[in-house]
Amino acid sequence: MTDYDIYPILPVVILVAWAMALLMVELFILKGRKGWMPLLAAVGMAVALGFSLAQAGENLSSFGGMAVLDGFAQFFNVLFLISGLLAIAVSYDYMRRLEIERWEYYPLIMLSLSGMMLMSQAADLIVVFLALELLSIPLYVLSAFAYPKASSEESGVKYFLLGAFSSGFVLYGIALVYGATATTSLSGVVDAVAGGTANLTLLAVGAALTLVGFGFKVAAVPFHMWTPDVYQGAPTPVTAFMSAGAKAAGFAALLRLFASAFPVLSQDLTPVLWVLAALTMFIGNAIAIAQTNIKRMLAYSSIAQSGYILMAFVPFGNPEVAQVSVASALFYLFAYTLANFGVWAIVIGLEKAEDKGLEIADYAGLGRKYPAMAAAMTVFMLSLTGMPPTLGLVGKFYLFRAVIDGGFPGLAVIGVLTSLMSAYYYLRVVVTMYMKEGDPQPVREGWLAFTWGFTAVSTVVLSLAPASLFDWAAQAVLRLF
Amino acid sequence: MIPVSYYLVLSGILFSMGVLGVLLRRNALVVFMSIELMLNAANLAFVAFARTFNQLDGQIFVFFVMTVAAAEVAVGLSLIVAIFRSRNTVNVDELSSLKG
Amino acid sequence: MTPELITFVILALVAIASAAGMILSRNAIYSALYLVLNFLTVAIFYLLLNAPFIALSQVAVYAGAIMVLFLFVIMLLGAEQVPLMLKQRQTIPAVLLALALAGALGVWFAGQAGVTGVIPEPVDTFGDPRAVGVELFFQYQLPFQITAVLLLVAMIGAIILTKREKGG
Amino acid sequence: MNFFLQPLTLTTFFPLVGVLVLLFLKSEAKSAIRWTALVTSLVTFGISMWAFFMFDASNPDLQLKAQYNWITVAGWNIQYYLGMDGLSVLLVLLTTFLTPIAILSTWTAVEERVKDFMVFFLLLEVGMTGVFLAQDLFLFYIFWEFTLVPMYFLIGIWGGPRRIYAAIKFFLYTMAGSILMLLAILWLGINQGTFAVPDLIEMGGIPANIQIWLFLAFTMAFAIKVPMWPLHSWLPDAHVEAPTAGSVILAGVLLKMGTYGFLRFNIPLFPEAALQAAPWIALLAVIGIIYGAAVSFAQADVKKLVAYSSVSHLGFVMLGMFALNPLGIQGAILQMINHGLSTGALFLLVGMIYEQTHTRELKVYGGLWKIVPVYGSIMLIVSLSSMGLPGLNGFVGEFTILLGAFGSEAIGSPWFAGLAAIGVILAAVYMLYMFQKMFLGPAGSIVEEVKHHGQALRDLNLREIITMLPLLVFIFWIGLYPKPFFVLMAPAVDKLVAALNTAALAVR
Amino acid sequence: MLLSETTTSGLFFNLAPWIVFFPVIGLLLNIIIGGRLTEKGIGAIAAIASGLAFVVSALLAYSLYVTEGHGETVLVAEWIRIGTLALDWAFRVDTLSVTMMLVVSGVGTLIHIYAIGYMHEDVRFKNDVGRYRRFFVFLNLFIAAMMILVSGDNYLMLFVGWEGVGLSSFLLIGFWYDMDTLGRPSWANSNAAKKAFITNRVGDFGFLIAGFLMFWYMGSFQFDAVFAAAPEVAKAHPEIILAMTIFMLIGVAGKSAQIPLFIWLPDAMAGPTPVSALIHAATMVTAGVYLVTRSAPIYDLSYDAQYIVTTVGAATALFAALIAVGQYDIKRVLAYSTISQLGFMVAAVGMGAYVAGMFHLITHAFFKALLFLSAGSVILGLERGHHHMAHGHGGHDAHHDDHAEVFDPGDMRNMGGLRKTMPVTFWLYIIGTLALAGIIPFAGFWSKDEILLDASLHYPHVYWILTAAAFLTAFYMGRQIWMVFFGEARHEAAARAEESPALITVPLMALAALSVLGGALNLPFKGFHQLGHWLEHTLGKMELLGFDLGVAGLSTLFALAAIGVSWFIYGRNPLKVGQVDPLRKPLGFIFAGMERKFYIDEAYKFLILDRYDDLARFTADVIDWKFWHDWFHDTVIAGSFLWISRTFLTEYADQKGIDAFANGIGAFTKDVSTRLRTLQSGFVRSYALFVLVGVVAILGYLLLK
Repeated sequence: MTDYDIYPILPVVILVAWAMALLMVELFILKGRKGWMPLLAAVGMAVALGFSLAQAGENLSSFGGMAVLDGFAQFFNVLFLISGLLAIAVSYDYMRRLEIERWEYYPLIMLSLSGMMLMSQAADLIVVFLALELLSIPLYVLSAFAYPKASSEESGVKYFLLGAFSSGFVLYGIALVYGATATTSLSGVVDAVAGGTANLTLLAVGAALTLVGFGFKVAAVPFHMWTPDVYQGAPTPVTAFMSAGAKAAGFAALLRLFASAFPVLSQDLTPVLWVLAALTMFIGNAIAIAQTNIKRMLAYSSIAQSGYILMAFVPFGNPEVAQVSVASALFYLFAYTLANFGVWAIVIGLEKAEDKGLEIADYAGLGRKYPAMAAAMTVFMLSLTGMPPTLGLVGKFYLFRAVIDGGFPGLAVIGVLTSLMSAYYYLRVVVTMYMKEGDPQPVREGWLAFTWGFTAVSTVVLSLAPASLFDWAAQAVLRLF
Repeated sequence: MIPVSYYLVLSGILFSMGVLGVLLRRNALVVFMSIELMLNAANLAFVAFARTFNQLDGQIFVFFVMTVAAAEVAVGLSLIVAIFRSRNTVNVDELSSLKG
Repeated sequence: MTPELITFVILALVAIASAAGMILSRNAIYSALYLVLNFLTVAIFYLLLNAPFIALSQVAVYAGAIMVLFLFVIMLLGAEQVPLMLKQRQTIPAVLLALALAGALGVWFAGQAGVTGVIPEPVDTFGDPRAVGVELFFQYQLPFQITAVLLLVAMIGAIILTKREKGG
Repeated sequence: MNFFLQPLTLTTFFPLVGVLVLLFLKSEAKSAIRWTALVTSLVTFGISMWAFFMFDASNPDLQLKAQYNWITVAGWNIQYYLGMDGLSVLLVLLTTFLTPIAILSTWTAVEERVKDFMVFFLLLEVGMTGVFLAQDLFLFYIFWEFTLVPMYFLIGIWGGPRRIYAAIKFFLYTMAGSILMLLAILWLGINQGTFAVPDLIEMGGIPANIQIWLFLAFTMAFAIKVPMWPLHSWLPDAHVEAPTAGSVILAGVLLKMGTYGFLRFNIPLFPEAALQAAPWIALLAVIGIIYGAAVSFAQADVKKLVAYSSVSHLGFVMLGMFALNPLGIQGAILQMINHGLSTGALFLLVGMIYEQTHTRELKVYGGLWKIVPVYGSIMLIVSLSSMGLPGLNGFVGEFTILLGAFGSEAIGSPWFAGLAAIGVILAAVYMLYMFQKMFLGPAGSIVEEVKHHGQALRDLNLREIITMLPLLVFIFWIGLYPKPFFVLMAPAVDKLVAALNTAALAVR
Repeated sequence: MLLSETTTSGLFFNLAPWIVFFPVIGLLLNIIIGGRLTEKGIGAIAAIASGLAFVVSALLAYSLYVTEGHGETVLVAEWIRIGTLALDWAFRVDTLSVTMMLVVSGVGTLIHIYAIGYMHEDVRFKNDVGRYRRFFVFLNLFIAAMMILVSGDNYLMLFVGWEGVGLSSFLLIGFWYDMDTLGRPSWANSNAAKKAFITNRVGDFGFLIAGFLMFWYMGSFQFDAVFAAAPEVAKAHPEIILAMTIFMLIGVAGKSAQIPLFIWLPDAMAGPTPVSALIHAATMVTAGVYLVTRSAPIYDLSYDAQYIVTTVGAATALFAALIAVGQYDIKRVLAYSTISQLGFMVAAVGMGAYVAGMFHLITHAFFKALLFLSAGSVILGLERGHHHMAHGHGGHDAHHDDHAEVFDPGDMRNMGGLRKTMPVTFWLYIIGTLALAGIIPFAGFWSKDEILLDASLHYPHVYWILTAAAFLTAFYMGRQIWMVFFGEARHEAAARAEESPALITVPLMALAALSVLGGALNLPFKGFHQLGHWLEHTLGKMELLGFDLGVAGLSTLFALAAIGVSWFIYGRNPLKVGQVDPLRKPLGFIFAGMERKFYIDEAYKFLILDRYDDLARFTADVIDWKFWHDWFHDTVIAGSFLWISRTFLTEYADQKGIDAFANGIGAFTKDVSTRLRTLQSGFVRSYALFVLVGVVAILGYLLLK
């Protein structure tokens, strides 16, 4: 009989319950005291994070095998919760400054977060689909959160239409997977394949269509085109949250699906992934070079970063390498999340009302006036480029190792060459900060400073002692296969 | 009985038409309807497969998809309403201030 | 040709035609109505496929609630006419690609006779509300709860986006 | 031994202590900042000398090893592994030696953002020392890439008018090379199961056809850094725009990282490939020698002239190294040091006059020897050293290199060395040209110009002389009595050559 | 360390390094404390340093005399040790090196003394007293380098000295680096200095290559080891010996101003006169001769090499003598004469007549130093005269005012009749001239005769060339005497010229004595041949020729005849002011060629220097900068980099944001990017289209695969 143990999904439950409670509580908080909301939300997340951390090493499943708790899920849950906390840290001041304080914001973030976490814990395609929607729908709303600002609304509508469009593909893909294996459970798929009852052709087509859907979520070329527009239009903290959390969630789903359910398709899909990864790296980096708006630049950069992570998928069918490659993707995602949030925190610090302060040129003089902030930004840029002494280098090292190990040196060459391209535009920010004269006036706010400070220090320190992180990532994938 | 593959072919055609609608129409509402058509086509496939396997899972899936569709519609329509209020248009091609 | 097949073909043609009508109608209201028609035909297919509960839901939720909401919004927005404009650069590639997609899917499905050939009739209770309900509340407990949250989210979202606070 | 008290670890990371102190100083306290930086670099030099005294020259192997497992999880086998042997000991000392000199040279030259400058400078020292000491490929790569960052800032913030262009170009070119090396490193790490260089060398056994590719990947990284013709295009930009201290370090140490890389990695790791590539590299080196000399001669800007001379000089280093015999390699190592001293000194000198005149156009100079005799004399000595006058350091290196290359079996033809020897003539041509245009002949327009601004050209002051003096001492020392330097490297080089000979037998 | 070992054998061999250390100490002293000393003090330190070196040389000579020519090698330090390469700082004391040491330090010391007085005046005429100290530093540096050259125990140490003297030559030629020979602001002197250095470097290139061959075929640079290995190599690879000697000859040609590298020496007269005497006549330029002599065991192995060397020498002798005839500058005549005489020596050593060559080297050092210094005395005399003249006119600082007419105190056309005003110098000059012309019994007669005799026996064509050169030598010297000392003063300065002080003339007298008596060193009579026997200890058994009346008589006859002819042309009717050279008319363009050194400089400039200049500029500006830097690296590499990115742009991005990296690709990029701008158009539907493209591509791949 089905068991309904909620322990495996306890952090999610806490988060959802907390979000609902928060919606109620908001009504009872006096008008002048609403500043408590983000704090309360953060506490909820922290509690969830605590439980999530406590769940390390567990290997459980519940709800009839629809939700699992394994190292992989735990890794992602922690990552998501960190993203959520950082998102709140960067939001508070921004919302007040741009006068879009609507208190539903924090519950929505939490609910989206719960969708992400479910995504990483999903062991059944139906849960995958629902989690996808649960994480996406709040994001559609959040993107348009700065309404009636036109760009924000536009971003919301674009994101929504294209998101729904792509979830249509996911759904159709799931339908085909179901058709091929007569089950929606991931372990069922594996069993069906092993038992020879699966229709491999249909399975391949289904997997390809889900790949399209999630490729959209992680902004893989050619499904990436919404990214810059939405990133630019959405309120910057939402962009930050999206670019870290939603992307990671997309990868969580892809990794779980491909690594645990679809290895049999590697013959068919490896070339596809190869091309996707190469295109993503190349086009993301190439277009980023020409951007002058930092949000767009970072959007393209995030596309490019997805390309690097996608590289780790390419050897997914090779059991000897897949572990390493998935672990490297996890590791890199972690590094990316840290650097990414740091960057966005600084972008938020410099952003002014009416989309002012978002040109790269607005960063001129930062190095002289605000050395710590500029130094942190430099660390993030170096990390994204893959230069020492940052986690980005270690992450790339790991990724490229996986790719070479998997026997795709050509892809690795494309990877390194495109990182060279990326150096150009990341450096431009550094150049502007340090080598041009200007008078930037960033907001000096504690939580923002905390965010970029914390992420910058972590990025450097973890790069020097990455062993535990390596270990964590490696442990996380052990039970995936 | 009709071979289930007929239903599947039909579902494929409907899905493609939904896609085509998204690509061709400029009215955001119609675009959205086309997406619903795509979901519907997927549902048809689910039910057809469920019949194939004589399994309920596929049907249940459809049930959830409908719920999701409802949720999407609620949010989507309110987004469209919101943007209509500020721009007075539902033409998606006019939503192109963000580009490059 | 069995009568069943004839029914199927006719219904299929109706479904395709109504879908085409939706795409091609100049007026959004017509599109919506065509879509309702399409949904209804699909509901009939569900019945044919031994899914009565789903068929009913389709009529009630989809063709009913959802499409009414659409119509409602269309009316609210003044039934604005957005020209169809088939003579745009995107038309030809879009049509070709959609054909390619349909063709690819069709080829695969048509070739699936081995799996999707004649299927034994299921038991009578297959697909009836009770069976579905049991599945839903036991096996599918978790998804069911998720959808609840999902609907909540949608509700919050809809409220936030459409509520214009004074001075906001 | 305690992790931080090992000589090599301490040598590498001690500048960070200075950085830490600097961070707590107010940026207005320029004098305190300068002294802190100087003292830090001097202490670092002292520590490196301590390490040097513990170094046993007769031992060909790595010494003073600091070896710890660093990342050994998840299938990684990365070590924190520092070590020094005859190939690197001199370069480490050169680095710690040149840094205080370069810092001293900034005393009055850098007035803007002194704190940032010193922080970057000390960070740069960490990176450079690390490059020469790291024995684990991963660690090496980190240090290698890390050096780019502070140098990039040094050029980009304190450089000349086109500094940003030069900085970006410097960064991108160097990175372009090194990322291919990254892949090669990964290949080695994966297939051989370790990143530790000594272990990799001992294992050997990389198939020749793969060796070539790995060799090329490493070569890309190092050849750009050296820079070998025709990959030198970043060099004049970087040098001309860099601040004086930056140029000194760039020419003195950073370029050596390229040549050192060949020596430490390319040759021992891929001996068969090295043997095959030797004639081709020699060819490029010879082209570089002649080409660099010719281009140098045609420059109107002193700094550019000196910059291009590096292309020529490092051509000699490459030629010697790929002679793959003890003569050539030892000469090449010594020439690395020589070039660091001489070209470093040249850049210092050019910077010193630039500080007063704010121009580097040769045509406005002339007749300065009469006005600034000490400066002129030092410049003469350094120029002579750079053109390889016997009795000064440059000659010993160039001579042994040419001698080695002339009879090298790996290169296979004396023609390379013969042509390269023409570079010796051409070096005299451009160096004397420079010296003449600056110091001889009638007084140039700059003399009046400076007077016009109410000053007079002054000769070197005490600080500047102190800056130059250590360099001059070594210029003479190495020229007259290079034996102690050769003794340091001989065992290690002999070991390397012995391994090469084994490989050569295998090839045949 | 060194002195303590000197007494082991009761001899002085271990003092050998001090021949270098003394001058080095001298120059260091002058650098460090010279600023506080008077001019005399500075000069004294330098002269004493050189003098001490001479004393040491003499002691070494004595030691050799005691040991009957058995030399020793004194090791100072190991220098370079790599594998089989073993180079030492080691001094070789044998009869050959000690002979050279004596000449160098002897003549050197005299010239130091002379320079104390000469430079005292020179720096005042040139109005830069501060440079006095520098001169003696350089001069000591030269002595040190030259000593290393002649005393090194291996080729590389020789090379150190070889380049060291080149350096000091560069410094001294360019001593008045900010003016020309007439004291006008100019690049001329520094150009001359540079020319000398670079030409020498060309020679050094040959030396280096010879060295490489030596090491790889004979395994060493050490003299004895090389000579021991040479015969076997000659047997196995005769071509290597030939190549080595030829490359070495290039070095010789550079240092000893032989064809084709002689061009620097005439210009080297830009240096102060003592420099011309010491470096560019007596000592440094003979280094080539020394090198060949030192390498005798190698040259002896190859007849071809010897033939080439001797021919080059002979040709140089004649060619330079021809040019000397057409010169007007008193020092230039002597410079070409030096080249010519060096030709004699090179020819001699080329023939294997090493003793004759060395003999001529020594005597030439005496009389050519004498001639140069006397010429210097003449020049100073004229400058003094010019000075008086200016004072007489009331002008205060004559050589500094911008006179319309620039007075050239070295131009023989400004002289005339000096025998009356400068009698001492006149007589000294006559002695030098007779010695050079080879009139019996002056030193030059004996040494030149020995060369001619040897040539007449082995290389008849060389004999005739050299005889012709000897004839011309006597002729141009006669021409000089008549023009300078006889006739009437053709310039007021010459009329007012004054005799030089004793500090200048006394060293000259010493040299004059040596020029007269120097022949006694190696009289060609049985029982004499002292130099020959002395050198035999080092060079092995020599063919010591007797006296041949025929050859000697003929050459004396020619010399006298030449002087007679010169009297006929220049003495009988002395030149008048402004008169052109009487030879110009009868000889026509040949004389023009002589005057202009047969356009050799111009040819070099046109064929090599300008071409290198063009090539360098072309390489730098076009190939390196325009092609590699701007085009290939910036436009192609950086440009394609940006092009790639622009291609995917909608909006043509702001150029300013992209820095200068994009220069040069603008228009093309813009075109392409505008065409493709719609890709990121902001239109939801086209984004969806791209999604579909991706889907169809993937499905198509799965379907068709």
